Amino acid sequence: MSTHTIVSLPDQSTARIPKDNYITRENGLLSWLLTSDHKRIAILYLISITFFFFIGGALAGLIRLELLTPQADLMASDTYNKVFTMHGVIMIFFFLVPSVPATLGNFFIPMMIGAKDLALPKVNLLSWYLYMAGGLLALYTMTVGGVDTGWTFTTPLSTHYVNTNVLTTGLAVFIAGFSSILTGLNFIVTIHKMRAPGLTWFRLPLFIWSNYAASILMVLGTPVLAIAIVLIALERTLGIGVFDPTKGGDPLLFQHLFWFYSHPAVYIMILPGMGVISEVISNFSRKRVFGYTAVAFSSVAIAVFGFFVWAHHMFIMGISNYAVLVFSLLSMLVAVPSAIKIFNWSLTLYKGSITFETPMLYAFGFMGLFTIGGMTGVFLGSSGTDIHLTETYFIVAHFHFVMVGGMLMAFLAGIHFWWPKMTGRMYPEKISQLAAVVTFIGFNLTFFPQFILGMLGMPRRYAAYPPEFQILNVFSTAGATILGVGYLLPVLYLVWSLRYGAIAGDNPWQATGLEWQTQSPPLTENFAVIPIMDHEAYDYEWLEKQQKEKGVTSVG
Amino acid sequence: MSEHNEHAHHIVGPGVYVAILFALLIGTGLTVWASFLELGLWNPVIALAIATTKAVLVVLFFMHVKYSTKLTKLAIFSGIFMFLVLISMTLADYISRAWGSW
Amino acid sequence: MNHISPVIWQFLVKWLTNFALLPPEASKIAPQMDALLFFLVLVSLIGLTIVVLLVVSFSILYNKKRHPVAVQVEGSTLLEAIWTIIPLGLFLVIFVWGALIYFRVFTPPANAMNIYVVGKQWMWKVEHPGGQHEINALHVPTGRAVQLTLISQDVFHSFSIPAFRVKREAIPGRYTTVWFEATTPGTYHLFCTQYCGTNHSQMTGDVVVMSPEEYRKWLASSTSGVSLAQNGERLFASLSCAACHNARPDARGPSLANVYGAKLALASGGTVIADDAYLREAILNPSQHITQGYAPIMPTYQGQISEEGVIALIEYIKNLNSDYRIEQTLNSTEMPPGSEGAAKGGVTPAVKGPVTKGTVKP
Amino acid sequence: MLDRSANTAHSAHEGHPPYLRHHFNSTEQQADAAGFAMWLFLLTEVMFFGGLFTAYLIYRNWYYPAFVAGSHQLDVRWGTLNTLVLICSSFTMAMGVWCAETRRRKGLVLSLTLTFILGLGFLGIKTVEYREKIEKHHVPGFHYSLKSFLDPQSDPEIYAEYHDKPLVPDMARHTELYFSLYFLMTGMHALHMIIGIGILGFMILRAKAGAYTAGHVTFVENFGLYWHFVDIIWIYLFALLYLISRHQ
Repeated sequence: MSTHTIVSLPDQSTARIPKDNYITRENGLLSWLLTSDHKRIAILYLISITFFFFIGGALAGLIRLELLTPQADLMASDTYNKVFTMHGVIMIFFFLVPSVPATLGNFFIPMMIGAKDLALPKVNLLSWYLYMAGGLLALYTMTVGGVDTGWTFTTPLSTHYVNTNVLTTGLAVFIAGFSSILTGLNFIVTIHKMRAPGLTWFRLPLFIWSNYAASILMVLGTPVLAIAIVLIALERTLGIGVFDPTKGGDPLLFQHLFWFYSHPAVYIMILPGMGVISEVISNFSRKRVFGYTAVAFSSVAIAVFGFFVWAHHMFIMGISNYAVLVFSLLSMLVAVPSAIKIFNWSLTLYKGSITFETPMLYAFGFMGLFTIGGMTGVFLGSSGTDIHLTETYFIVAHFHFVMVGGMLMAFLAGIHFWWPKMTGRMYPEKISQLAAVVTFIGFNLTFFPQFILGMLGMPRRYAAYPPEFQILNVFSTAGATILGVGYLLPVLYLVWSLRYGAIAGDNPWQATGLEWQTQSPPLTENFAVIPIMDHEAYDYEWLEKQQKEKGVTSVG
Repeated sequence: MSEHNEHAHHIVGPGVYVAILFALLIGTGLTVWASFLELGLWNPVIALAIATTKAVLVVLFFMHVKYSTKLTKLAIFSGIFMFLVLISMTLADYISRAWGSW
Repeated sequence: MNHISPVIWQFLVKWLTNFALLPPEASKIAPQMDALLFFLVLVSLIGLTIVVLLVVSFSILYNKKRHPVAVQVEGSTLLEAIWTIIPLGLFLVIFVWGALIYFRVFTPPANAMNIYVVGKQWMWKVEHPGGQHEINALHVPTGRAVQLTLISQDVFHSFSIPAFRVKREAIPGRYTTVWFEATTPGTYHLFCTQYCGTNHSQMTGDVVVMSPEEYRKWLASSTSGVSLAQNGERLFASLSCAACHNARPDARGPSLANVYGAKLALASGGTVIADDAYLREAILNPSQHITQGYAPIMPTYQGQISEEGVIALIEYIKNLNSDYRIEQTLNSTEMPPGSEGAAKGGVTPAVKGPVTKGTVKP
Repeated sequence: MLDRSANTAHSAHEGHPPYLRHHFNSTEQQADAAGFAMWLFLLTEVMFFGGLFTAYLIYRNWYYPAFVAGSHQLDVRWGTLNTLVLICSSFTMAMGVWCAETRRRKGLVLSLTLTFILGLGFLGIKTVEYREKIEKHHVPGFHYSLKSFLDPQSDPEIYAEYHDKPLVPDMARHTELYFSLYFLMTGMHALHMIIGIGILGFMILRAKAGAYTAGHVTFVENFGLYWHFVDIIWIYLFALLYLISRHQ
């Protein structure tokens, strides 16, 4: 082993994947479709989420191609509207919201807390089925004509003025919402009730903390989205009038209900990603996360404050000026915990022993891009500048920096980091480092020009735009093709590694989490004996002592 | 009842349930009676106060929260808190809209 | 390669020569907005630099080769406090600064001239008080505060002029306002920025800023000959409003002279200032807004008058400063020609310029 | 800490009751987790109804006279009766939980059956009320009629009780919003009742077979929580829809 890496693999000539693991325990399609094993459900999620990601990605590709030229020439405006609506719906409700929690969270939350499964395994399977039902319904609407309301379903456009499939799309989102509620509920119960003996709250990995915070948002926020969608459906079918100004209703009420969920939803999307980053940064600098308590509480603070800021999406929409003041102030407060996290991660590197494997590269990418995404959020939370920047490409760039530059980077970091544990095999290091760099470059080229476009005033959701914006759009589209390559590469080499990757052994990263102290891939019941936790998270000295006493954990 | 459950799980007996039932019935009578009086602004206040009292009785005794863990109490509290945030902050916008522009 | 690179080269040259981070500053508020924007960019750059510096320098100093064994550091309350308080302070400064700008953008000065804008799928209709109608265009003078009163006939639209740094949603069922004072003559973009359906991206136009002189010329040359108030007068007559609102002692409806801006006592108790919003409501949902002493007999006009019609009526009522005007309307069922209107004390925009709110307030 | 003695996952079943799922260590942990999960589910229900309550409060604030007139169309007697029925059903449900905890099979079956009947009674009364609204064309979206509000005397029963003045037409239109919210809120509540009654039926059958009186009472307890929650929602609906708007 070179000194530049912490990877310690077992001797490849003798190493074997353990015969009994969660993949081999049972065979056949039904054993997967009817499983209640959290790890198998996580794999089901991983496959389906990747599928939806690439559909959403293809739609994004179409959007970028259309925007290559100022005219609406590749597709007519109504097609373009349907494409960006579907891109938004699929990416948000069927990729970003479930991505890290439903795959990595599902797989590793029980393992990290030393449990055999989530508290409600059948509910967990049910939530995957709900997710699939919602997702397939969304795809179905796409094939029968799509929907062109935008993912925000703005009333009265969605209730009275479009004749596309609002009801079916709404139903799809409604169902997916319940999937998300059940996942969040399951995590909260599991984290409270299933921790191994000795595993106190402040010994938990930060991944658990952040998923816990996100779960609170899922449980308390999503039902409000559900009722908003029910009201839309009834308004559209029966004309009950709650959102109809001619009947005395207020269309802004929908915005209130919708953003009450959908603003916290961005924290649902980003918080689990932050958890991944904490794990990765700690592991590859061989150090406890700097200011563990601060990072843990900042997750909770984001979850709590995240509920008080929703109306900053409506600053110029005619809410009262007093409300603007209050919500703008609260939006400023919610930015602070994110800053705390970024600085603590940076300081975690201090006096560490840093190596640069792929997950770490993605994590560095996350830190840079999330800093930009977070700071530009302040531009929008400040009521004055929001007037100029809202509803332009600045918004588009801002949330793509947070969601794609932040969340997706974190997701990829996590997938690479835990891939050996999930599959028992290593991904190929060199090409994956290349993919990480390509993704980073492609991402910046795609979305940075959009900040400038937004400052210049180019409105979002435009199929055609004034010609002076073309050059920056060309940059953006060029970047998108690079980004596309960056996302295709991992799929290819990860699938390749399933068969040809090096056998990873129990703990290739020499990581401290409980999930690494068992075989890879794990047993169906995770641990042969329920572990007893006698040290804090990220205790690398404990790990060293452990290895000296018992020798390097070997392949079973 | 298995013995090892006894310490973790408090069983509420029929006596308490009957008492709560009567309290709830009386509360219902009271709130209906109060609604016939003309009290202006106090009508909704009284009705909601009695409804809340009844709800608290149901939660504490029928739903055993009085005997549950702190965790359950905290969870319920946070749920009610978010419920109030949703209502009050939305209403705050609607009420302050009537104040004019500044 | 030979084919591709000239194209890229051209692009780069074109981009670099036209490079701009912000659209031209063409209104009084624009420099103020840009100052905050630059401050924000500066803060972001400093923040980003700090993070990048930390990450890069630690990566160099403490990589495994150079620093094989990590030293466990717990954390530091002092540092946590520093990076909680400093960002918090910065964000609070940004909040106050932003709120001040927000306050300015949405608080029109009392002497602003008012232009009505109606948004509908998928066009902007602009109604000047002098009777100039524009579609997907807006002509304004420099050096004069202009207030836009916006409303949408169908869905949410958003009236955005990036060069002025102002934007306001036009929402159905309610007036919203925004104001600006243009400073630099020129033609600027006008966008609808709130997604409003199929042809959202065609709901664009031009804002033409002119010097006051040119603007006066433009007003004279593009008037339809009938001012907005006169249009309202015609509507007032054709809807037989004067059957009740005729200022006679036995009138069934209140006199409308000087009503605009007055404080009215309502039949349901309470008082209200008769502003645009109130007048609109009183026309569309009259029985809810009856003034004291009158019976709720006025029929609703919801669905019978377009938003433009309502605007014309409001403009007419704004300009009513004597009952005489109503009697004239009452006596002639026909529309009075423009010149006549001027003689009787109406407004001819070419002479008097646009009617402002200030001039008709009691 | 992590000795990997090759035992245990399967041998763990010995000495444990059959209803203990494999991934729990003890029955307490299992019951605790299930109860807590039920509470979290109820919190989502609270937020779900929260959206409706918000809408109701906003529009009541805006269109107070219309909401008063709409409220007068509801019969406080039916509302009170229904409240009493539901409170009694909550009581019988609570007794059912006690019977299950103390392993009284007959008592459990009796309590659940009574709850079942009271629940049906509630829905029956609700049907009577709904039918009255349908007959008067007070269902939004279905030929909604303003007659009772423009001309209260055309509605002699209500008029005899309240002597309402006629509403002005624009305000009268907003009674439709009141009834939209009335049907939404009571309809959502009734939907929860119907689901509950369905589960009750299933539970009665299982209780007869003695399923809940052998120590594993989680299901009965959790269903009890659900049923009481539905009761609480009604307590508030009763106050908001029937009681607080009786006077002008």
